[in-house]
Amino acid sequence: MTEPTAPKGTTVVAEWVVKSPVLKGCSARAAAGFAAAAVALFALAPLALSDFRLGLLAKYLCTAMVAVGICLAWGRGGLLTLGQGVFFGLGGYAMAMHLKIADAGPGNLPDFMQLYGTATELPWWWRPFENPLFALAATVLLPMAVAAILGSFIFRRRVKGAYFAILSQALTAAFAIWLIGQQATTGGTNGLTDIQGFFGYDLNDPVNQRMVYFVIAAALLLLIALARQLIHSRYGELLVAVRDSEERVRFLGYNPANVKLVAYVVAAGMAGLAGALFVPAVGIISPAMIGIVPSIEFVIGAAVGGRASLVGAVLGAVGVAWAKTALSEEFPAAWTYFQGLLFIVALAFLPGGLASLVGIVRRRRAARAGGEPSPALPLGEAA
Amino acid sequence: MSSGSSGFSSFKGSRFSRRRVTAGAAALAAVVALSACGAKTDAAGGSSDKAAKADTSGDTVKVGLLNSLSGTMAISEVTVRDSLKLAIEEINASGGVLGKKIKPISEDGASDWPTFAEKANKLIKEDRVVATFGCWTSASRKAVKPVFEKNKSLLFYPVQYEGLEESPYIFYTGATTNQQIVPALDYLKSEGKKSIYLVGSDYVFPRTANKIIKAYAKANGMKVLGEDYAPLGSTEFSTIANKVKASKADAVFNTLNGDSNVAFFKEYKSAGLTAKSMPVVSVSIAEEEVKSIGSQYLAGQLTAWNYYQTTTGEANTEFVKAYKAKYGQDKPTSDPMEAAYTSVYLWKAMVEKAKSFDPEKVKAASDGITFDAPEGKVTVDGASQHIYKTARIGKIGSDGLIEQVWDSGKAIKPDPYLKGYSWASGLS
Amino acid sequence: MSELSGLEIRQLRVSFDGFTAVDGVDLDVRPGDLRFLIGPNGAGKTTLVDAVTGLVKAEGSVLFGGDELLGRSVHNIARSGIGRTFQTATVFEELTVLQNLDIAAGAGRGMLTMLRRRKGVPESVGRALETVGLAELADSPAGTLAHGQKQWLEIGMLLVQDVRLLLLDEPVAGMSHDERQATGELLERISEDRTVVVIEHDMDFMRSFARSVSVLHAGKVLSEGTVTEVQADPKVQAVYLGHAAVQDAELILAEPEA
Amino acid sequence: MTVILGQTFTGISIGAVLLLIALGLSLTFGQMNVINMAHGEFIMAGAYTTYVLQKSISGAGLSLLVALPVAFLVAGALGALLEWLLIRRLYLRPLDTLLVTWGVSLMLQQLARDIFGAPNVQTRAPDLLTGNITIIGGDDPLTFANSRLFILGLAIAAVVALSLTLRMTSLGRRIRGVVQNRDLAEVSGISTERVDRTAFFIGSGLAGVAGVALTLVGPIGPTMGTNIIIDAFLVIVVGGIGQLKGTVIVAFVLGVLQSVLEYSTTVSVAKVLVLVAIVAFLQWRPQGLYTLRTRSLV
Repeated sequence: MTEPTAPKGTTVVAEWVVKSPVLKGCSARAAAGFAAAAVALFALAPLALSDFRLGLLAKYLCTAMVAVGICLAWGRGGLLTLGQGVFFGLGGYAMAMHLKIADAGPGNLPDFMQLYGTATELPWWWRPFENPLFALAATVLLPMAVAAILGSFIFRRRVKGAYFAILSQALTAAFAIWLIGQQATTGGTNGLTDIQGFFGYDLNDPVNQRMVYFVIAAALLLLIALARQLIHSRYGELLVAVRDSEERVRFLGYNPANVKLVAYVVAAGMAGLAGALFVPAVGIISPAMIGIVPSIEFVIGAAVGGRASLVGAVLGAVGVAWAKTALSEEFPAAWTYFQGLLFIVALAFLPGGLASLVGIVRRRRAARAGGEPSPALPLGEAA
Repeated sequence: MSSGSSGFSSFKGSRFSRRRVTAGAAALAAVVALSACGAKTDAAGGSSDKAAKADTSGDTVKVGLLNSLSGTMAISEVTVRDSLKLAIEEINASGGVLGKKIKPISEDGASDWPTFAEKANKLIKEDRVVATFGCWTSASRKAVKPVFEKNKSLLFYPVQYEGLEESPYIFYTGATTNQQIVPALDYLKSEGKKSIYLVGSDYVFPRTANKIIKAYAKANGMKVLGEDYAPLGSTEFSTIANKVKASKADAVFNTLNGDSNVAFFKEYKSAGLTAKSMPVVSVSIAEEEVKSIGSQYLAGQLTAWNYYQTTTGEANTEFVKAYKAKYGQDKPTSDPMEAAYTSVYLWKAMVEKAKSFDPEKVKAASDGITFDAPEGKVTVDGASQHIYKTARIGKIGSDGLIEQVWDSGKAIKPDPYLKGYSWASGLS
Repeated sequence: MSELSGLEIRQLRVSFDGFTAVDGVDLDVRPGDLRFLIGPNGAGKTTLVDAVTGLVKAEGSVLFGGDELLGRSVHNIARSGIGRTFQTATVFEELTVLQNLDIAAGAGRGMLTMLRRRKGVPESVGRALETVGLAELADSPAGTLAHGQKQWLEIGMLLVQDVRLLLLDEPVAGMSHDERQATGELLERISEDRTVVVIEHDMDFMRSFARSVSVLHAGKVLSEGTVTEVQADPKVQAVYLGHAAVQDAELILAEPEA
Repeated sequence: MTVILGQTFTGISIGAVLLLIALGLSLTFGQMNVINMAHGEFIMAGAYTTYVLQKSISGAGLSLLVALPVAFLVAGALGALLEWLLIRRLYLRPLDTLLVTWGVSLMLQQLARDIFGAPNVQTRAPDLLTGNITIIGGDDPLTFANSRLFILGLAIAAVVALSLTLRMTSLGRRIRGVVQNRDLAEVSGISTERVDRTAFFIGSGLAGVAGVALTLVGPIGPTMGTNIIIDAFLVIVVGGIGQLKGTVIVAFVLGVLQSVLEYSTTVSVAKVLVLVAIVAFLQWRPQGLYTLRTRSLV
């Protein structure tokens, strides 16, 4: 095989990438994809969309960040985490707590504490969040630490599969109930609302809202790059091995608990960052973003787009979030049916998600071209 | 295997091109991003002002209806949306507002607070509505409040709530605490109830209401024998019923919401507690809820509102008739529906007095506006942007309707921060 | 490759809910042996291997190169140089042959190596590809391999894992005659510098390649020795058919386990 | 003393509700390893069946009795339909089943909303079941709610019926055979397909029966299933897959734990503590209270 020359070789490259899995991590196609995404996110979207729609896109991109983590943990590692809401919430609250303190100004309590609380000063566990650097670090590190502790318990005891899914769901329910119960210090069901500033920038200013969008878009690309690196590294291969046969990996001398833990913790960090950036984009974080339903909704996007494919998961997350807005504007009842159908069709009949359609089409085309059909794309193949 | 095999040599080649393309993409992205920001910084001020401004150019004006049409809150909020639509239809039939017909744009908040904020933004920025009506839960109101304040657009909020709020861009047409909770306590006191037990759902309204109740009780020689909160949606109340029963309180003050009420009252009856032995005063049970719980469990229990379907008066007779004609004879009317219906008429009166749809002018014209509402005559208090309302205690009948057993005699001046009550001084 | 080590099992006992699957087994496999474990269904062969590799809890003592194995975790035992295969070939079907071998080779890799992409083929992996004859198929997904090829891949994985003791559970089940021959020769080569234990039902295969044989029955070692010695042992004949000749017993034994 | 007895009874009655809603799952999840998130909506179907029947049968007591078998059939039929349409394609992918059936549950909820309206509906309970019996009279009486006693009785009856079916009948033997060794069962001439569908029918039917019972103590609305489904799954997870006795014990233990914690703390704290206790328990016994030992390599 010789090195293909652009541009004539583009389709050749595509074929070649599919046929040589060894090379799939390093294709020029991926780089071109990144470039296209960057152009779309940084140039086309801001030009084409109104401030309002761009704000919505920012929100969708936050969902996509969570989906990147889900793609890693579930698509690659087989860990169906129905509790990403916990980490999204931890990141979001860490960010919102700092912003509320900053909004209130030095020496003052955040507005809701004055209304509903009895305390005259900040609770001790709010204090560290006065420091912007601590808060920023906490948005990612706090969810990761929680995931590390939970995960090390859960995985070491070999709680897996459906048990893990149900347990993670129960945990997110417990976390939401706990948050709601602490109204005086967490804002209860209301959550933390009415966030005005973002590290000195006034969020009411549309220009700053735009900047928040750019930050989110950049963060998403960064997370995708990070996830790509992980997926195509030796670790990524090992993770797939653990997904497919945990015991076998154990007999090779690895501790699968640690392998899974890394994916779980990284996914948690990604959800945390998403939650943190969701706050300036939407101006609110509340238990409504944390319970069982939002946690499952995070999974929908990844499942529909293709759990094992980064591009699929990200596009799926954005697409489903967009469909929700668009459909629920006109037909709220229809949205629920549509959402249910999406789940059923995507998972029962197209387990690789929409991303697997690309593979199917490509194989068809290859077959028609007279070449030998390339082997069926397994779940983890398209990226 | 030697690394000279074909696969690996092209591997290197591909990496090289990848680097180049990535670097190019990054540079391009950076340039585009910077230029995009730069351009927007200059233009943004003008364009965004224009986008947020309400559209009053045609011969119709748009108003937003922001209610949960799906999710857990849809049960209640759909009825509010229906009665808002009724009021708009009536107004359009009688010539509209300032000669313009009203076009309602209905959005679904989906019982999800960030969605409420998103939809509020859409109504203001995309649809450019002149005013918005809706929201039910405190959480949804808190979520949209900054949106309306940022964009200087008006929201009419039709549900009784926990007070402690005065937003310059919200008109509150439901009761605040001194128009519902405080009168209910006055009533219990006048009935000789010396001790009460507090049961509520775990969210802002019950917790704040109970804080007020405790302060009131302390100042008025009543004892609060217990206070319990159940997570929203909780349907297991046997332990709470046991606790209430063991407390032997004179009455129960119930701030539970939605599904929880059904389970609570079933358990209450099973525990052998009755309206006679230990009456329950509920502040979130209206005619619609009575229908879904069943008068079997509720007959004789008390509610505190400002309006019942049975409230007397010409205005209410017509309202009930019109509502049933439009939505069905079996559909009851309730307090939040009435407050929503009233809010549209109040807005119309304000606009007509201001002779403008401009929110600032409408606000300025609001003080002293009156309307003969189904609940009786209501007056807008321009300073707090709440309205004067009459408090009413009702008793649930075995037919599922609520009969008034007591009222405050006159419309009570809204006092969201309870500044006029000395016992409440330490509350906020 | 480090020096050869043998396996020394003393009074090994495994029971599940009252049923004793392995009942006081004593077994010595000397360094560099190519030992076959045979016995009827339910004799405890696989359970014995499970116990040695830490998959099931057991009492007694298992020494490998002088170190006690019992009570240690599966991956820990694997790291001390013991590898196994399973009755049904267990390879990572969605990874390529190369990736499978690379993972097997990498248990001791550091964090940084793990987080980087694989560049080129590690030397041990390249050698194993040649040894098990899968070099041509290095980039094929393991799921597309033929049954026998998967078994070889598994053996290859043990080689790159650099184990000193291979425990193979029916490595030639379902293979053609030629494939069996190739596998046997492969095992002979491997056992030059490693210790190999094979659970097998195929008596022809056993006769051709076993250096020593242990017969398990009802959780105990019934007989031990060379192929000829074991075949001549009346106890073995009694277990297999009560009275019939060894020849008949072999027919029975040749039935693959379900 | 009355408090302790009262709370113990309350705990047992909470446990009975848990047991009823989890019982069907112990068959579909526990025996067949299918995670059916739409189980809650089958419970809802049972509750709505009661509501519909009351429109045509006037006597509250009679309609409740009729509702029990009818709800069993309605929910069972829904379950069998679901099995035939979707689940049989997914036996090897339990996690996907979880998500697919969650989608089904969304659609069933919306369907209920479209048919019966978004608000809760009411059913009349027979007067006998809204009262209580006094165990200890006097100033500090101990009373047991009749509705709770009825549910407890119903739960026990359901457990007995299910375990007898599994043990004594040929259907039960076939189900257990398929659970233990699918391939062997098939070779032995058992139609695993039919056994799967029957088991699913029974499991879902039990959810319908639970729905009838829930009309006595809770709301009847489109979202009633979602509120309880997680609790039900936790019962099975903690009880152990494939073990009826684990389900029974754990349902009652969790019920009593919940009621004691609720009494001494608050409902929210109790919920959180119970969940923490479950996580801690799974640290100790990751496969649940009782487990079937298998030698298979998972």
